[in-house]
Amino acid sequence: MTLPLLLAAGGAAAATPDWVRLAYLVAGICFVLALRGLSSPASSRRGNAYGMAGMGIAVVTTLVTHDLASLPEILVAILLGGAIGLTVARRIAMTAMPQLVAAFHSLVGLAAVLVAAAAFVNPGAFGLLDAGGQILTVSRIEMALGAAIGAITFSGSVIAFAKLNGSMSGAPILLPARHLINLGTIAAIIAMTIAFALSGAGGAGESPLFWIILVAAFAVGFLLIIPIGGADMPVVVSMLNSYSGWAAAAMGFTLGNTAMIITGALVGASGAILSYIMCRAMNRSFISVIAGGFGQDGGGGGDKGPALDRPYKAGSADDAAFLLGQADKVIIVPGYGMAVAQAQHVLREMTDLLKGKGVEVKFAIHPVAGRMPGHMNVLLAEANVPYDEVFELEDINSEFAQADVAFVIGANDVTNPAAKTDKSSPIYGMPVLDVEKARTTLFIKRSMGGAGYAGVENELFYKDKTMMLLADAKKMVEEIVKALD
Amino acid sequence: MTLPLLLAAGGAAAATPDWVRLAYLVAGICFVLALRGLSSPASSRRGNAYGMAGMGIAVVTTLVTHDLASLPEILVAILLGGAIGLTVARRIAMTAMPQLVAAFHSLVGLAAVLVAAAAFVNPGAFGLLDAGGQILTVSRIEMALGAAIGAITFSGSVIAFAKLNGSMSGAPILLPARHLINLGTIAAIIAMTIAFALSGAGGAGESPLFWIILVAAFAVGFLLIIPIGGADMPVVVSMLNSYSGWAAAAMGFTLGNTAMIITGALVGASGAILSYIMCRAMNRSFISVIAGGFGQDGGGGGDKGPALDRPYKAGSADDAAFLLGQADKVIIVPGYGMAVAQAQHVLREMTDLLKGKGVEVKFAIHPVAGRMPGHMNVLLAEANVPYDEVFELEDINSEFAQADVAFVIGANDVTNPAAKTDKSSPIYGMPVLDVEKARTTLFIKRSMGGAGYAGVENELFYKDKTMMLLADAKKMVEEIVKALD
Amino acid sequence: MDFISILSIFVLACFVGYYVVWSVTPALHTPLMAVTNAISSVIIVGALIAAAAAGSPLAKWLGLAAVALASVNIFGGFSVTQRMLAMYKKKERKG
Amino acid sequence: MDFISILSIFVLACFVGYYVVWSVTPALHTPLMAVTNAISSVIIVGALIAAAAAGSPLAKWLGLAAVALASVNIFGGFSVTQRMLAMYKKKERKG
Ligand SMILES: NC(=O)c1ccc[n+]([C@@H]2O[C@H](COP(=O)([O-])OP(=O)(O)OC[C@H]3O[C@@H](n4cnc5c(N)ncnc54)[C@H](OP(=O)(O)O)[C@@H]3O)[C@@H](O)[C@H]2O)c1
Ligand SMILES: NC(=O)c1ccc[n+]([C@@H]2O[C@H](COP(=O)([O-])OP(=O)(O)OC[C@H]3O[C@@H](n4cnc5c(N)ncnc54)[C@H](OP(=O)(O)O)[C@@H]3O)[C@@H](O)[C@H]2O)c1
Repeated sequence: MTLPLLLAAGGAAAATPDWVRLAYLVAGICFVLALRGLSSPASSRRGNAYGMAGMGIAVVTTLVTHDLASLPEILVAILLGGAIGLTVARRIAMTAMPQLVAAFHSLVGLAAVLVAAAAFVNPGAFGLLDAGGQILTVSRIEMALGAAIGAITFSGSVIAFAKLNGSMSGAPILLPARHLINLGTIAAIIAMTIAFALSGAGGAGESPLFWIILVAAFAVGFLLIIPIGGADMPVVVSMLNSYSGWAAAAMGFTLGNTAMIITGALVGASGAILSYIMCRAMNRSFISVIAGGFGQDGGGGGDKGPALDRPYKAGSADDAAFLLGQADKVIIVPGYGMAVAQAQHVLREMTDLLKGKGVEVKFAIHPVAGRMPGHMNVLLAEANVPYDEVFELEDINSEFAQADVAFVIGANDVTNPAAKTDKSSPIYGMPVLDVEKARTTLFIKRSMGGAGYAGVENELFYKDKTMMLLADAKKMVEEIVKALD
Repeated sequence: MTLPLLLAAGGAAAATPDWVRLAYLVAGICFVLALRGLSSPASSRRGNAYGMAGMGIAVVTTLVTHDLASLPEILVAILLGGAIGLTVARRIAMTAMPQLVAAFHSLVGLAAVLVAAAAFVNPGAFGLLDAGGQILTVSRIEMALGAAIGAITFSGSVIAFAKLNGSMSGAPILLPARHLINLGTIAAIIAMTIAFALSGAGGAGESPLFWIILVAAFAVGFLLIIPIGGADMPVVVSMLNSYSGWAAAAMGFTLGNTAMIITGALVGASGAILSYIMCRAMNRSFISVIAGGFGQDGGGGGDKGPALDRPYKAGSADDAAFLLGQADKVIIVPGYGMAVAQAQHVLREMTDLLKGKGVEVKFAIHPVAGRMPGHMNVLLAEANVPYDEVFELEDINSEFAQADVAFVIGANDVTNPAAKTDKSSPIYGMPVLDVEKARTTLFIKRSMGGAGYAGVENELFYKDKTMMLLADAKKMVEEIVKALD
Repeated sequence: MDFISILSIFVLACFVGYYVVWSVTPALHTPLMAVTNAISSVIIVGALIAAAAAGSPLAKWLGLAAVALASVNIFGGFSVTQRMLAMYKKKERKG
Repeated sequence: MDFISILSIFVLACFVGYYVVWSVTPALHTPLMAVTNAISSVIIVGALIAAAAAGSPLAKWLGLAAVALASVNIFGGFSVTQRMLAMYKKKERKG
């Protein structure tokens, strides 16, 4: 495609008044400031306010500068959507965050599809027509790509939601020849997009290719995500997030809209970086995640994994309470099991009691503890644990050697020393928390049989200085609290 | 000024072909990558290559797209300038970096003045004329501001160079009522700029106001910097750097040139951030630096400062060699005196000998050790000290407690505990290196009388576990090397 | 806006995105996911254009549906983020 | 390029500048000063325009002088930076 051709894309938008373009720029900058605020909890609330302001500016500017044939309907749509959104946001449990993000995500995808379809049906409203009354070639490409990415995001996120929410089994569903089918469908979409772009001869709304692309894309989203295990869903959600960002940026090119371009770049970068962080912390390649088949069950269920009859030291809540009460320094390592059991509140009570007895208590968070980035931090924050008692892996790992008790609650993989020593282990190379350096290590889990997300045996359970507390995390901590009182 | 008026500014540049604008964008991105490379020594050389590539792209693009009435002269100018630049860059001693930066800096300022003057004399070549053949109002403003900032940068940097180079005394020269004079002149420049902008009636080249603004700006640069002490010059140079960045950005607005805009923002940010870092590390406000009168002598000369007859423990090179040779762990703290004495090479020899004896040696660098940011790092790198043995304050400060010897060579203020304890001290609040926590502290300086840059007494000199090695740093270390051999 | 300007803005925005996301503290990665979700609903701009335009009823209803979906996300996303962020507290008022 | 496009580019470039400079390691602050010096000589673009234009001999000579000054800076700045950076080495080949 030559430059002059591409250049024509912005033709219509060039007529936009200056103040409007300035407003969209300001909206984009507000979004930058929204993410910037997240660099510390203290500034984060102001950041969120910037985000809302930016969205307000973008919406109002658009409403004011377009002809408002259907203002009442629009207001109804906003109010309806807003009411649903607010209700969901207020009611949702913090432990359900991964699902919620996936669900919201599917909505963005679907909205993108609808906008692309609307642009295809009524290109004149978007200023996408050339002199001959046909949709510009470049707009066709952007439109088809926008619709396809939106559709993939939608159906992919729906599956991710279902797997995370337990509405469907998290087990990977492996079709035969799935890689071939997927690659074939994607190739077909690309070919059809090119054909659609070159089909300038048909008037607006006439080519059925657009709709065929859409259906194929919905199918691809479904096929791509189905074979990926439930526990890998956070990486998938983040990846889809990134895609949808690039799709928004593409639409920004079409409309010459700075706010969309900036948002697209921000969201695209955010999704990509979070996927990268997760993959790196799990020491897996992005390709291996996407190829699927890993991570048997998002719930870390109790009936799979190794169940050898090896000796281990079991303890009761009273034993644990005694050890904790005697300690000078306790480091708590929460994991996915704490989230499942919703044990964060009672855990906070326990730490308050310990602090009352003069015990120094700190929390150690592994970058991929739980099932989404920052998962543990949100839950602890919900339970009113001050964030300055919560430490990242690099900042606290050297302190285990000085701790009397490492209190591991529902975490497994993130403490597994096999990651340091066993080259054949699937988690080899992942950084782990050195809980075994503490004088005593306590593990709360429901059974010796249940493995973690990676499905590998943890040698620490059988060490002399380890004590296993086998029960649901919430119940166990409640009993410890009673014993401490 | 209304938006449509401002909008007209880019009118001429809008005719630029697309590939040219793309080329300037690429050049700008190259400059971003050049600075990005400096995030680690390993990537820094590639970064510098990006910078050169970007400059090459910008120059070639400009040459190719303008009518070349005087190509031979231009080539001669480039070759001449380039030859001088290369010669200076090859010959300069690393200890003279602060001066060199100031000198190069004055050249940028002067070049900006010349370009602004050329644009004023021949506005047509820059596309700055309106329909009536007059210079656009907005271009007048940008031109006058560009010239003024350039002139201030030039004369300010010349003074900074002279003070840093020792060509003139570093002592602040305090004119009576200087704040009044400066503010008055600056106000006059602003007033004249407005008058110049509104003087649309006179044809191009006719208004003498432009030249008056220029002369006044040269004077301001001179007057502003004269009262600032020699040792504050690095902050000044960095500040002028920032200004010249914003001036380049302003010119980028005039010419609609992306490379200039991006460069301007980068350089502007860099200068501002480095000034901020220096001021913060010295715990002084930017205003107090600019107001001047601080920092008596850039050379930290030997005849000023406190010269009490207090008892102290003096040592010889043999004593030092004995202590160092017996140690398990030595931390070396270099300061301005090491730079003055050019002792870095022999210091490296000394550390090699110590390492040969099995002593662990590390370097601790205070953020404002020496006289410019990163000063010590460059000198140590010059002497082939590997950069992974050189640590920042935050990373090493806790290690002094485990060190047997803290070897302070030509540093003073950056070790002064008064910064932690004495609220009345001018350096109170500045973070310092905890050299007194080491088992023994050795100080190399020329005399007990000579104070550091801040001119305050250092109580550590009189402590029991301190040993003073009074001599030129280079000579002293040479003798220690002999004693160790 | 012409293509080169848009491209310039896009390229610089990618740099900004890269840096700004890396500067987010890991403890706030979950709110980050929620807020990027909310701001990516800026495609509501496109939905509003479609919904507001006269001419094609089909496009209008597609647009209105998109407005509603995006609104769920905007209101839901920002308010759930706010709810999360309100929970991050410093030491002082511990229980 | 129109004013709003330029302004957008400038604003985003300021963000990029802010982040990119903060990410420079303190050990390389001296090379940073040298290299910003070199790249700020991009005003040579303006100097070349003045020098290349026919019409005003005065403007031409002003331009040529600016070209020469900026060239000192470009060649000097990049090469002194390169010289400095070449000195930063890792452990391996210590003396
Ligand atoms: N955070 C992320 O972004 C992310 C993303 C994708 C994947 N992952 C992966 O997720 C894993 C996270 O590691 P993790 O240590 O937090 O979790 P984990 O390794 O999955 O272990 C969870 C542990 O909690 C126990 N558990 C489950 N429900 C429980 C309950 N109600 N009460 C008490 N214990 C319960 C399980 O044992 P029982 O079944 O015996 O109770 C298991 O030992 C890593 O492998 C990581 O790679 C994380
Ligand atoms: N790095 C920056 O960016 C920057 C910028 C602006 C200001 N500053 C300021 O500069 C100061 C830097 O602190 P610093 O500890 O490095 O230096 P300092 O406090 O200025 O002390 C220098 C010491 O070196 C000694 N000395 C000078 N020449 C010597 C020679 N030839 N041989 C041996 N010793 C010699 C001096 O004592 P004798 O005279 O007795 O020998 C003095 O004790 C700070 O106050 C900082 O705020 C730094």
